[in-house]
Amino acid sequence: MKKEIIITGYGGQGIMQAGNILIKAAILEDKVTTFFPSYGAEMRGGAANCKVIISDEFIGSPIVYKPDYVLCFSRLAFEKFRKSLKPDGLMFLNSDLVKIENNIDVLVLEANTLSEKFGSKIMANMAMLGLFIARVKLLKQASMEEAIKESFKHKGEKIVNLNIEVFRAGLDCV
Amino acid sequence: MKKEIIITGYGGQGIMQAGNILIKAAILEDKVTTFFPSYGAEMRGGAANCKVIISDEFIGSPIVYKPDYVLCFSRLAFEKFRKSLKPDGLMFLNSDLVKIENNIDVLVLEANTLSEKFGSKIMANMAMLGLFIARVKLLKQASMEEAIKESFKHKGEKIVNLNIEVFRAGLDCV
Amino acid sequence: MKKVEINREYCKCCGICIEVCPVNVLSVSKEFNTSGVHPVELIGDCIACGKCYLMCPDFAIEVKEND
Amino acid sequence: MKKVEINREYCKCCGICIEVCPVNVLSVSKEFNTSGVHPVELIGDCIACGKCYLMCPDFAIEVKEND
Amino acid sequence: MKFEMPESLKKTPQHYCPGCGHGIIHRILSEVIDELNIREKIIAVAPVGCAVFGYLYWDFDTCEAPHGRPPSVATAIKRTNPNKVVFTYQGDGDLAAIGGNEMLHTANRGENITIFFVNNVCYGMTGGQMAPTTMPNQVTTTTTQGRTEEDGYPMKVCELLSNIDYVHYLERVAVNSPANTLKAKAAIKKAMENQLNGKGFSLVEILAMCPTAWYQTPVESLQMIEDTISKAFPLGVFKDS
Amino acid sequence: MKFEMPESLKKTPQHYCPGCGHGIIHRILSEVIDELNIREKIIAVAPVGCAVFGYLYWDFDTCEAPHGRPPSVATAIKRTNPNKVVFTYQGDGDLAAIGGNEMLHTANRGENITIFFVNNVCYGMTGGQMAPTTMPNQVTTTTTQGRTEEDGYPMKVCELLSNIDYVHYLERVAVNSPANTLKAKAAIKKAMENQLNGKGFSLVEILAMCPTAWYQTPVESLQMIEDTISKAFPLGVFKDS
Amino acid sequence: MIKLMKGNNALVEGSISAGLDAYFGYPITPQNEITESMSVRMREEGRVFLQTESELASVNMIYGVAMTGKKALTSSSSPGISLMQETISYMAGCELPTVIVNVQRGGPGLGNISGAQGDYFQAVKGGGHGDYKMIVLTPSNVQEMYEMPKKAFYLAFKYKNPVMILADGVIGQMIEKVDLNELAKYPDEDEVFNASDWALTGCKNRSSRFIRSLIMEEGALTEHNYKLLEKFNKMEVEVDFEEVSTDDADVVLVGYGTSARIIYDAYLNLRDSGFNVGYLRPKTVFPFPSKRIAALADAGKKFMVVEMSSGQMVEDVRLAVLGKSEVQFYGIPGGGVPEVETIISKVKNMM
Amino acid sequence: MIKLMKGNNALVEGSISAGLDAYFGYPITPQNEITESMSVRMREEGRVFLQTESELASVNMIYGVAMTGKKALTSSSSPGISLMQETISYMAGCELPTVIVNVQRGGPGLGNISGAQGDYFQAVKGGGHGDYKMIVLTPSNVQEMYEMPKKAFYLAFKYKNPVMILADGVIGQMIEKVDLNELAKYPDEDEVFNASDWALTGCKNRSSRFIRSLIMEEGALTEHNYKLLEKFNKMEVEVDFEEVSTDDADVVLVGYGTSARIIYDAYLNLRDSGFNVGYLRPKTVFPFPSKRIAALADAGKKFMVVEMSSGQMVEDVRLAVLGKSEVQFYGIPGGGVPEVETIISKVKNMM
Ligand SMILES: Cc1ncc(C[n+]2csc(CCOP(=O)(O)OP(=O)(O)O)c2C)c(N)n1
Ligand SMILES: Cc1ncc(C[n+]2csc(CCOP(=O)(O)OP(=O)(O)O)c2C)c(N)n1
Ligand code: SF4
Ligand code: SF4
Ligand code: SF4
Ligand code: SF4
Ligand code: SF4
Ligand code: SF4
Ligand SMILES: [Mg+2]
Ligand SMILES: [Mg+2]
Repeated sequence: MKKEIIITGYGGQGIMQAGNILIKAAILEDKVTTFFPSYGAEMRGGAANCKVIISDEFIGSPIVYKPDYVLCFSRLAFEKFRKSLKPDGLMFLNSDLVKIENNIDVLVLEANTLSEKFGSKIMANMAMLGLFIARVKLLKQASMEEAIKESFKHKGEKIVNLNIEVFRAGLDCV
Repeated sequence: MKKEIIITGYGGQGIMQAGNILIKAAILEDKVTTFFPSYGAEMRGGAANCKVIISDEFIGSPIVYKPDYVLCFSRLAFEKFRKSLKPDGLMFLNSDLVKIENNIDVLVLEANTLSEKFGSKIMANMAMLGLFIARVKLLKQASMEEAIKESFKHKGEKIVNLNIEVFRAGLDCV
Repeated sequence: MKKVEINREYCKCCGICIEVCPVNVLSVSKEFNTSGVHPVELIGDCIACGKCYLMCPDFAIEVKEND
Repeated sequence: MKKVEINREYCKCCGICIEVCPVNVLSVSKEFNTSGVHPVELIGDCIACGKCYLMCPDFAIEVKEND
Repeated sequence: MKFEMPESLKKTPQHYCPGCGHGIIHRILSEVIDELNIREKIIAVAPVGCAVFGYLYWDFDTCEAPHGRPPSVATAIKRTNPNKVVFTYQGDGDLAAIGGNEMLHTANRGENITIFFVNNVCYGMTGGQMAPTTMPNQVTTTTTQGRTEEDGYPMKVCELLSNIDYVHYLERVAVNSPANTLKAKAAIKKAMENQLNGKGFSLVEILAMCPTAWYQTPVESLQMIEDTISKAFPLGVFKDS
Repeated sequence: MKFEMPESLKKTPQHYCPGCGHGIIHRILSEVIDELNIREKIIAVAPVGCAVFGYLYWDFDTCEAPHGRPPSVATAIKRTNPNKVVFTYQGDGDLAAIGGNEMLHTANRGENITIFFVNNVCYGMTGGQMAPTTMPNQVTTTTTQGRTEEDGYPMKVCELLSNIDYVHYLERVAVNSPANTLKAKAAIKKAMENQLNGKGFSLVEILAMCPTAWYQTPVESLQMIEDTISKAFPLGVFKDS
Repeated sequence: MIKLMKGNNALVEGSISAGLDAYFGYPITPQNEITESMSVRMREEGRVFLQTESELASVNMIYGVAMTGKKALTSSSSPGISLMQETISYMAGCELPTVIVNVQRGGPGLGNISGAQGDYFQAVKGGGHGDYKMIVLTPSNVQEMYEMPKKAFYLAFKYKNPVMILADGVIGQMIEKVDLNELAKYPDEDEVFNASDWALTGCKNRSSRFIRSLIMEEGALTEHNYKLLEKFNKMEVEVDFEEVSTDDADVVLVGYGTSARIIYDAYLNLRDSGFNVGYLRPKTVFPFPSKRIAALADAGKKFMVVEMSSGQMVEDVRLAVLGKSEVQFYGIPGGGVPEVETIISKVKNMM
Repeated sequence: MIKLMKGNNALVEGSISAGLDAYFGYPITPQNEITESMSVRMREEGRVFLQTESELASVNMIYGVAMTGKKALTSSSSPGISLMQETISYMAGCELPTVIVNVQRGGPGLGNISGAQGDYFQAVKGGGHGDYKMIVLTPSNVQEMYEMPKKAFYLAFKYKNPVMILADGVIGQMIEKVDLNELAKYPDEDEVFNASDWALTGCKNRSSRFIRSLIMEEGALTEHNYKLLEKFNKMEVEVDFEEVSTDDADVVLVGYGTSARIIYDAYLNLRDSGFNVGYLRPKTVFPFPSKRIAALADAGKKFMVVEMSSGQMVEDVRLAVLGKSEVQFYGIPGGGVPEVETIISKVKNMM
């Protein structure tokens, strides 16, 4: 089993954080994993994406050309990655940010709106992770939550719990 | 005919000037010629030499390893170049600066003393050129004097004549 | 009469114009623009002082003759 | 008594010591050293003021106990 | 006064972070160029730094110099094209760190060029590291506990260059309020006019917001210039002769 | 007073031209090192310039830095070996031309090192070209009609650095007379003591004769410092805090 | 200790484990994590960290530290490494042990901030002036980013020569598992790291020393070059590479760093489809595994060289093969990454 | 006008004849005559001369002038050229026509001030970062020092690329006869030198322009590199070399610059003694006369490569020959000069 995931959007949307949580969860399940980020020249607001590979065996190139899954947070990225998706691949879209007409092959979530329900829109990435894991079951909910905890523990228990809640809300959307 | 000459001593002794006069004279006689200088890191007082080749044909390397003739203005240079001289080569020595015991294979001239007779010791190089040309006849006296004129003309006629006089005095020493 | 004109697509919702407007007629809108940003909108009577223009880092504001 | 000592081989005949000696007891010698330089020599009574030492660029002068 | 986009700016969105000072400076600079009617004579030199993409926004001829070298590039352009108007636009890393020597010698030669020096007390482009101008105790990604003596002290470019006889004009301004922005524009205009009048080296240092590397909101950043930065880097004219 | 060769000098003739200022400076520097009894703690940094061979004459540990970089080399040595005494010995080409940025930042960081800056208003080693410190109208091999405005203006290092708050000590001296040489020695001593006392950055600028590139006799060169150079580069303390 | 870590951060931990005394650096993407993490970690460890004003200052600072026999490292990316070339040549001339890390990005010029391998020639042939060589290590995973600094210092001190770790933006930026356990000791490392017979430490109880690269005495610089050349030739024993399934291979895939990871995917895929391909990854590119490649060429094997460049290392492969068998090249310059599928189809064409 | 002239001075006259608009330089031996003579001659001609504060400034100044479509040149020697590597890479990236003169001296490090050929790799393989090439011209006599600047500018503008004149201290310092008559015009030079379609001249009557090497759009830098690569490949037509008596030769002597003069002496001597040797001198080393050398190798000829280095150009000869015949090397690094007698005896051993 080897699955290739691209998380993509603009800087500041928690793209890299989402990728980091995935690899942390993968490690908890003793999988082989790599993470590879790409940025524009700019710090915030510019296009950014990360590539995550989760596998049972040695991973050669950490670069992903034809992803199995794309988690998408911007229109530009949507247009671009829709084409590169594997034939049986899946696209997950934050539909607060990208409105599309024909969405038969796309799983959508109004992730900002969902996140804002919990007090701030910056947890949209957690909601999307929830949606993704619920649909794909690549990693266990428990490992994901452990990984989220690990990632936010320096910000205190409250933040950890809030993020887990949003993640679970995302989970429930499938 | 191809003759290789090294003029050697310290910076400030007119080493390069002497070499320049030789190649200028050679050109006046339509010969092929090259000049190549070497300095130490320092500006004055340091070891310095130049290599002059005068030939009837194309000259490849302007570097001289085994000179036909050496014009020598310092003890260090004397020790060094005596060894590298061609079997039938000739060494010309300013004996004001280098006192030697065994001088059978060396032509000596108290060139500083001679020059000082004309008012300044900085024309010792001209005296040595005179000695050299008188003995070797590689170039004509007239071309040499023309070349000296050419080299000093920016300093005025008096200086030109003085240098020619010292050159002639050197000529007369053989 | 001159009035502020906002380029919704250029706006990054930095909030500087809102801060400097002397008559507090600028506010963040509800909708997203195509970059996922809530652009600023005019919510009152602009006096065309130009302060928002002077301070907008993203050329998103001009003060123009109302046409 | 202290007196100037000249290292003939180090001297480059720059003439600075001659210039600064307050009692004019330094002078250029006739002979060459092995570098073809006429080194400075003492030609009178040195008062051991050390000015020549202070100004000689070539460590050619020391002022030492006469032994 | 006109509050409309100057002709010297291209009509396109920018890549800068929300609240970034570069955009304001781009605009007032372009207004000055329009007002002096020199757009067609400009050859601008962009730095390496967040403003490296200046040419995507400026509608006049622009080149990009290696990091720190705009003063040399500009010197050469001006000396071979004395009828053009040549300026550099440089960040504090570009001008004061890696490019310190080019700045120093260009100033000391009194070259007839203009430097716009955008001091945002950090390296924006590379992710918010310490700059030569970073303030004591300021937190950056390479001074995570705040800048200490071991890291060195803030470099004050206007103060430093003010001791050079051959520098014509030095002023430090800021773009953190409408009033300051208007003063900044006036300084930029004066510096450009100096070049047009053959007066020699002019440099305008502009304190600018970098909310991202300051870990502040854009609005807080305006205040930070007011309260802290312009205390360490006082505004004003340092030389005008 | 002792007028004998210091222990810190090797007993060997030098390669410098007759009347060159470097020799005098080598000697007084060595005397200071002897007097402070720090010969065994010295790590010296030689420049690229006529003094590149310093290590042939100095009897203490010495390295050679790439042209202009001695301040960086010295900073690194001192920071990793805080108990050693570290100085650089640099010409005006080395320090003020190619090495201007390393000088500036080392000074601005207030590094606890000492710089001896030998200003002979020319590039000696390469054959007498213009230096940043070359005086207006001075003839050199690259200003054969005398230095003009086009070539730039003399750079005044002490004046420039005196505006940096974090510089501890700056003095300009000369070695063109016995009295000045003694003052130069005192300044060198003070600069070394500053380092021993952890006071931070000290720089002593020493006006020195280069008869060769000045087209003067050694004795005329002494006078040229007196009459011309020390007018353009006034002697004295520029900072002591 | 097993951790998930970025390549750049692993390099920092590895350097600290290797006993790094001092780090000097100037920010540049894609290696900023090194400078940033060093600023925290070196001071935690009570060692020297300084963010410099430029790469020129950085490289001259490691030059200075090395003069005193201590371990110093600087890191940068392509344009910054170009600025270091003069001093790298000086270090080789002065025989100073230092480590320089290049996390390569797309070039030429300012290029972009993606990973690339366009600086091979600069590192291996000599971007500086004069005849000199650096040992060049090429990490291909995060574990090696952790382990190679120690190796680099060991070799730098063993040969008294600068050593470069030639990484790239992909290896620097990627995260994967790394084992941060203590690094093994080289049997002779105490001896090798002992610089007391040459370093500048103050002339207490010994005669004074100097270290320099200006060698003006007649013929002396030529002699010095011969001595260096002999040393560079001796480095041959340090050649290091990884080789898989070359025995029965018709075509051997050759790549270093990130390219090696990519050809490994191609290798697996081709073997799965029944093609006899092998894999060879130089872990040192100077010295280069020329002998091994020549031996494989003698055995009739063909080569497919893959690089993130327009073709640089391929010259060293060709120089090893010397026409004895086919050498093909596939590369993507400017921060692009070679595609596994293209490699596969190109190799199939060679069969 | 026939004159006796130093190589360095001839280069100045040749540059002025070529229409040089601006010279920038920083003193370094053995090329100081260039900077010194430029200071006089450029101002006599009413053109721009500036002695800069450093080689970094110099190279960035020619970069600036080239932006405006004018002709600028800088000169230096080995250590100074190393400092220029970043900007040289930028020039290639920005496609700017400039000329850089390297009068090589002994290295590595500060080395010495003799003539040498240790910077071949730097010039030819790329001392800067990223994939780029320069055209590299190698004068071997004072006449070529006069003529090559014009050729260099012609090629620089034709390909919009930096061109290097790779001389050495011997060619720079030696005096011999030179014919200073006006340089021939290239038939298309007016066209080639016309930069009006790309240079920055102020956006009067046209839309604004920019010139840059930062190319961040996805895939764009790779595309840009392919475009450059195509250009570098096209330069192949500019290959230039001098060849004597190779037809019946058993061994062909190969050398450039000063080494070419030395092998010529050996060639004459060996022919006099009845040995069938030939002489081949590359006048461009990028592009390198690989095809011609390969053809000679196909014809069974052996090669003796002579350099003032530890062996750099010999790699390009080996890459051309690819094992088809014997390639021997003889070189003296560090500012030494190969001896004619040694060449002769080595060639005899090959017979
Ligand atoms: C030679 C070189 N070194 C380092 C870099 C990386 N770099 C790019 S921008 C920059 C500094 C940016 O800071 P500043 O000049 O203050 O501009 P800002 O982004 O803050 O506007 C650096 C170090 C580079 N491109 N080239
Ligand atoms: C990178 C580099 N550029 C240029 C040189 C040539 N160079 C050697 S010494 C020197 C300048 C010497 O002048 P200065 O520093 O004033 O010392 P001085 O000889 O006058 O004492 C120069 C330019 C060099 N060695 N390295
Ligand atoms: S022009 Fe003045 S009043 Fe109108 S919106 Fe802007 S700041 Fe407010
Ligand atoms: S200042 Fe400009 S970018 Fe910021 S919120 Fe107002 S309109 Fe938007
Ligand atoms: S010590 Fe004084 S008196 Fe004696 S020679 Fe020297 S300067 Fe003259
Ligand atoms: S000062 Fe020294 S070198 Fe000069 S003349 Fe006197 S003793 Fe000789
Ligand atoms: S990092 Fe700072 S300077 Fe750069 S664009 Fe963002 S706010 Fe502006
Ligand atoms: S050139 Fe000048 S500085 Fe150099 S040794 Fe001669 S006199 Fe001294
Ligand atoms: Mg900044
Ligand atoms: Mg000097």
